[in-house]
Amino acid sequence: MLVTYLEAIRQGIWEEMERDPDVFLLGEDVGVYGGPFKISKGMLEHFGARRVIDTPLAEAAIAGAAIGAALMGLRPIAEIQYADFLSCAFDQIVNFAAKCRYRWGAAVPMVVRAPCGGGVHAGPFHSQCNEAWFVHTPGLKVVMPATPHDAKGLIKASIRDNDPVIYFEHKALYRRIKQEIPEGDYTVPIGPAAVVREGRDLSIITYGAMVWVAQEVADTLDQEGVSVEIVDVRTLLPLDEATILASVRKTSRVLVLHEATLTGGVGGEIAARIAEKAFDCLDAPVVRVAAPDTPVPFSPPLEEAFLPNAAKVLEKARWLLAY
Amino acid sequence: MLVTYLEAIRQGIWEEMERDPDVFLLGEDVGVYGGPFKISKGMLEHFGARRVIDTPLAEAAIAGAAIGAALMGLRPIAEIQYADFLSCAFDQIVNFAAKCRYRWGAAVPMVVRAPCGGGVHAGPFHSQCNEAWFVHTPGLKVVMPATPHDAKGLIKASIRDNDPVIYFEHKALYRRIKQEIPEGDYTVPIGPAAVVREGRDLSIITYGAMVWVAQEVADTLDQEGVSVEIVDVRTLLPLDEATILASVRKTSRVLVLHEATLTGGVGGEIAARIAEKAFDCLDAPVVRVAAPDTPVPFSPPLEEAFLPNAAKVLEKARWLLAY
Amino acid sequence: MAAVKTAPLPAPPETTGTDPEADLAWRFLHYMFLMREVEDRIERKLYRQGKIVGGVYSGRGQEAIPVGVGLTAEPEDVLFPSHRDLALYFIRGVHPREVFAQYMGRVGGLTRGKDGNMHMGDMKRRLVAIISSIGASLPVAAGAALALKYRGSRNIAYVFFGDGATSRGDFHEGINFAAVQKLPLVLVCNNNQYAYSTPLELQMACANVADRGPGYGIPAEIVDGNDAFAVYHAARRAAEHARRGLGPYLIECKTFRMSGHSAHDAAEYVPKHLFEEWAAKDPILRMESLMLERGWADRRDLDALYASLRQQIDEAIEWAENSPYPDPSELTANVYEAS
Amino acid sequence: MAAVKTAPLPAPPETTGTDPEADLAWRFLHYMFLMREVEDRIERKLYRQGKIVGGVYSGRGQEAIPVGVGLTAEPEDVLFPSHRDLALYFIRGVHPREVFAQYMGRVGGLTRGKDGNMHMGDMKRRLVAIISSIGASLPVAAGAALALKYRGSRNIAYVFFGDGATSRGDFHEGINFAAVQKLPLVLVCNNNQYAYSTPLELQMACANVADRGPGYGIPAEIVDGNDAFAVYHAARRAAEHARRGLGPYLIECKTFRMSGHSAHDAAEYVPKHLFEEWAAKDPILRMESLMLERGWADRRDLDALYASLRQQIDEAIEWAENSPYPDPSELTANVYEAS
Ligand SMILES: Cc1ncc(C[n+]2csc(CCOP(=O)(O)OP(=O)(O)O)c2C)c(N)n1
Ligand SMILES: Cc1ncc(C[n+]2csc(CCOP(=O)(O)OP(=O)(O)O)c2C)c(N)n1
Ligand SMILES: [Mg+2]
Ligand SMILES: [Mg+2]
Repeated sequence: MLVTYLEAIRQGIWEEMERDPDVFLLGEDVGVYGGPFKISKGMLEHFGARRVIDTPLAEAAIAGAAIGAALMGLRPIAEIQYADFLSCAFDQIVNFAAKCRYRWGAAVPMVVRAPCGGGVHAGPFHSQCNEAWFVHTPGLKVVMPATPHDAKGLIKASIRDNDPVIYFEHKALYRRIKQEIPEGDYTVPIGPAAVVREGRDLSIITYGAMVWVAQEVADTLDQEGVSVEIVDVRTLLPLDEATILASVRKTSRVLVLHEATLTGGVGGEIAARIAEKAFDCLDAPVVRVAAPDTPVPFSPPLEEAFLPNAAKVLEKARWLLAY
Repeated sequence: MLVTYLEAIRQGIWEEMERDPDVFLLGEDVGVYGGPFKISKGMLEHFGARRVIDTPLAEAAIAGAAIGAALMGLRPIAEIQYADFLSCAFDQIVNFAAKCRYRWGAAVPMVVRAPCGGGVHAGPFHSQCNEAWFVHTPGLKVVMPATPHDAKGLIKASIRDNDPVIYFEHKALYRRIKQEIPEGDYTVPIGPAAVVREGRDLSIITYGAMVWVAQEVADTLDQEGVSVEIVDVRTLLPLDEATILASVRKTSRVLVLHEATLTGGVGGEIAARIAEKAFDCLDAPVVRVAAPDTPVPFSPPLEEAFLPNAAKVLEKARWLLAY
Repeated sequence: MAAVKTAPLPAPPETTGTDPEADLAWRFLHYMFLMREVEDRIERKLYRQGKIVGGVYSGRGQEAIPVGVGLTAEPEDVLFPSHRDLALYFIRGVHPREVFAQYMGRVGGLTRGKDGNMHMGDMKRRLVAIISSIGASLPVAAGAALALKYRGSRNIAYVFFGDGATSRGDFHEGINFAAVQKLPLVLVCNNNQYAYSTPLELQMACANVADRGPGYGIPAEIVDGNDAFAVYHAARRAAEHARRGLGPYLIECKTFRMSGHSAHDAAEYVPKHLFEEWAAKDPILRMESLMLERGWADRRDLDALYASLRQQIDEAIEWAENSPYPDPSELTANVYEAS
Repeated sequence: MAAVKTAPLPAPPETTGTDPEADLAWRFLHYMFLMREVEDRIERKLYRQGKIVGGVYSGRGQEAIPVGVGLTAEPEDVLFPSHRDLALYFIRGVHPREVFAQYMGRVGGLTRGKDGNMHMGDMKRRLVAIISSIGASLPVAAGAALALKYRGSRNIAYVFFGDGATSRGDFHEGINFAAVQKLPLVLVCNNNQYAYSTPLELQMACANVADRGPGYGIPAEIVDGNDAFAVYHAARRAAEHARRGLGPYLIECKTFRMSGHSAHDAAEYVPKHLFEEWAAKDPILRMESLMLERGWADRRDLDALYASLRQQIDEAIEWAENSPYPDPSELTANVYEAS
């Protein structure tokens, strides 16, 4: 079945709601409007207002209500309209949801869905990649699929998971990426990274929309006889260190790539683990490519300069290969 | 003048309020009570309720009001009672304060003071070190002093700075650490790290309360003939990469240490920069010591197991030296 | 005169009388005294002896609120206590042993030492632990109420909070969401007139928390928070409203915090006369007087009850002191579901 | 009959009449039409031509609110527009050129392309840019009002927001703080009955936003948001209240969003009859009728005004299209103060 990234998420939610009557969706404009990206189009009609809840404009209420319902054994999917507004529900997520199990053994099986990322000229507040905040919050799980296959498999795994999961979906991929996926039910487990391209000479460790940039780079280098391995991390917390390290041990050269701004990004964590645990295999410095440390600018030439792209990655990759 | 860390902060604020009538303090219980740690004791009496404002229990209001006052040219110092509650003001800080200058050239000269850190048996919500969230937010500056000298100098520099500064003060140092500091006015510039101990064999890059743990470790190793250099980063954003790299180039072995939990912590950023930019000088892997990825536990044996201490650092340091 | 049998903790005494009001009074007194005594031991004895880990927040003087409200709850109703509602735990069958152990950071505590003091909960008993962030419980309680409605249950949720909490965005978002969705939620504000050192007039510009009810389109009533009967009857009205599917209902209990904010706070910012005035309205003394006056008890009955509870508390403390500290190996357990 | 002189943008026309009401009507009409026309060009022409970058939010049908309120403000008062208050910018002297350039991501825009659409501000003109997070302006506006009070100024702050914003915690925290501190803040809610696709009954369980005033201890009044005169007079009362040190004052302007949420939204969730009903209450048509009726203008005067504004708008668009995109080198500028 050939589906878009968006359709894959939609299918995953739909099937889980069919499968388990405890799964429900809440968020702003998810009902009659079907959500700003139409992820939940038709769900209100099909599942009814009990299970597709249009909330007031209040992210702390959305996250908090999801926590309360999850404590009671339901499986809420809370949609935050843009990942940028996760900051409006921040305390509920990082202090309430993340710490219940550790403190008093209470499970919070909720999913927070958050469309993230730039490239659609949406400016500083509709483009951020803020996954690093949550990766630094023990008790949460954090995923970010790059493909329709993983988007569907990971949303299902997230819904079935008994811990709070922040599910980042990259809005620039929604309609841009299509892929054949299996019919019907399957999951992609939370945890394992995927080696999405095997190679010998250089590893690119990345996730989200940047997986496609990495593929572009790998295609180019392939024509020059350089073989690039790409690891799509997929789950950012917990991090699949083993797969990342195995790739680095194999290629001895590594470039860590993400769309989020550089300083304090998840790339630092990945690079640090490599520098500590694969030190002996490294033939060159661990290089990161990420957005510069600025808010996401609005105007196209600025946003283009901001976002990592194939040219920028190629330059660093060549430097690394020549090292 | 011999002062505690707490007294140093207090003096810095007091002197700045005397110096500049635009400087004022707002927060919960900062007035008649003098704040939960007595930082602002006597300030209400001296400066009056106009400049020492007891607010309702509302962190978004505190941060937001500080932003608004700062936009108008005042220099608010917003006290968040515990750093753990920064998450209640998160959107105001990361989306409003951090991005005004970049977006439309408006200066937000505010300071957010936040007592952080564990070691006082205060449990999961009065002990966190959450500086990494802010270090990943371009537009903010982030400082965390380790000594009374820096505490006073940095609070003054923060108040005079024309950008929003998150000033983390470690509550376990308040009354524990005393130091001779100069009489009267001085500042410690935001930006430069300090080499607080010179050494040849191993660099420990750290900040906050862990500077004192590093000193303990250095003392111990000194007796074994090993010379440890300690870099107190002090300003976490912008990061003084040059001083850190210079130390690593000198010693060729580096241990990054912080109290915050490991994954996604600032140590990852520091380690990644070292692994990229001082790769050729490294004689051993870049090692991090940090708290494990759990909430901060309450009971003393658990909290002790949680917090990095000299024994844990020594173990890693010895491993590194033997590498 | 009712003859008191000392029930094993934490069950309340039963009376041999047939007067349901007398029965209720005995239950009120039992739980109020139990809460008072347990908190007194913690704050005034164990804390000073250095046996308590971390901070101590007591509900002294406010016991009528958790007791009056708590006794209206059905077993499957969900409770979200604040940090001054200890009696709710006893009503739900938590043993004082577990409370002392919790305050001492022992494995016998409800969180096995992972968290402390009033940060305790147990979903099996439908008790949800607060987090420190004041007011954060409100949206979560709305979510629990949503789950009850979702499942078509007749049960409801109760959430407790102070006057300070009413200034938080979470208070507003939680109530508004519950009101719009007509969720079965009873909102119980203990207006003890201070939030830490902050008096009401620096917290809000309206006279009563209940003045906010109309802005959410929900009923709100003010009740004497030091009168367990008054609280109880208001809570019954609220619970019935919620159970009938009419949505949230706010009760503002006027009371006073007869202590510092926490054990280390001498509350010098509180005018002395306020403590004196409110001491006269003590909910336990008032209940005693009523019971004596109505002939539901005589002095000896009361003394017998107190003596029995005190003895059981002594034993509970001993038990807690013998409960071990958690093993450091537990540090990394339970961050996630064990796989 | 008043003879209209076409003032250079953005100043309003002057009338030769001596009737201050007629003067005001002309000013209302000037700014309302200017806003309408600029937004129509953006949404219905430039957006469809692919010349606009990013989203477009228009205040069609709501123009009486920013105009009626904005004309009560003194130059040193601080304005916090929402995303449907374009007229405030014109009143503060922002040129339509800058607005078109802003929407096109050019350096001629108020943010030099760093941000887009209604995210624009300029402290020299005491205009504070919104961030996207709806409602976030309220605490910040309280802070600006605090600064004015701190400095003993007679000036005040005005903050604008929609019905959806009233559900945010920031709304609550900001108003409550301002009320407690009696800050000089005028709160202007444009209740256009939708927040994106969400109708009022899913946003709040009370009938009016103004019902929340008493819960903050502040006056709140409801006004016909499509009547510029009514809005103006309410804003005068509010501003005077604030200027006299009596604290915040809330005005709820009942209106309707005569568009989708943004240019890409066909608003199919809005019952058609509502658009029809509200079209009849259009604030510009109403102002025209009044002016004709009272003899403050005749058709030709109006047409002359419109023609003149349209021509200036044509020129402004041309100017904006000639404004360059920012150079990529500006990307990293201004994250911090240049040192
Ligand atoms: C969000 C947040 N801010 C600040 C604090 C610190 N703090 C703990 S209790 C308290 C006062 C609470 O007042 P109130 O809600 O009236 O409850 P009370 O203690 O009076 O029962 C404060 C300020 C906190 N726990 N959470
Ligand atoms: C905190 C937050 N959540 C969600 C959004 C997405 N969003 C943008 S405008 C809007 C509706 C705003 O409604 P209202 O406040 O009534 O203003 P209106 O657009 O009707 O003028 C929403 C949900 C946002 N910008 N900010
Ligand atoms: Mg209180
Ligand atoms: Mg609206």
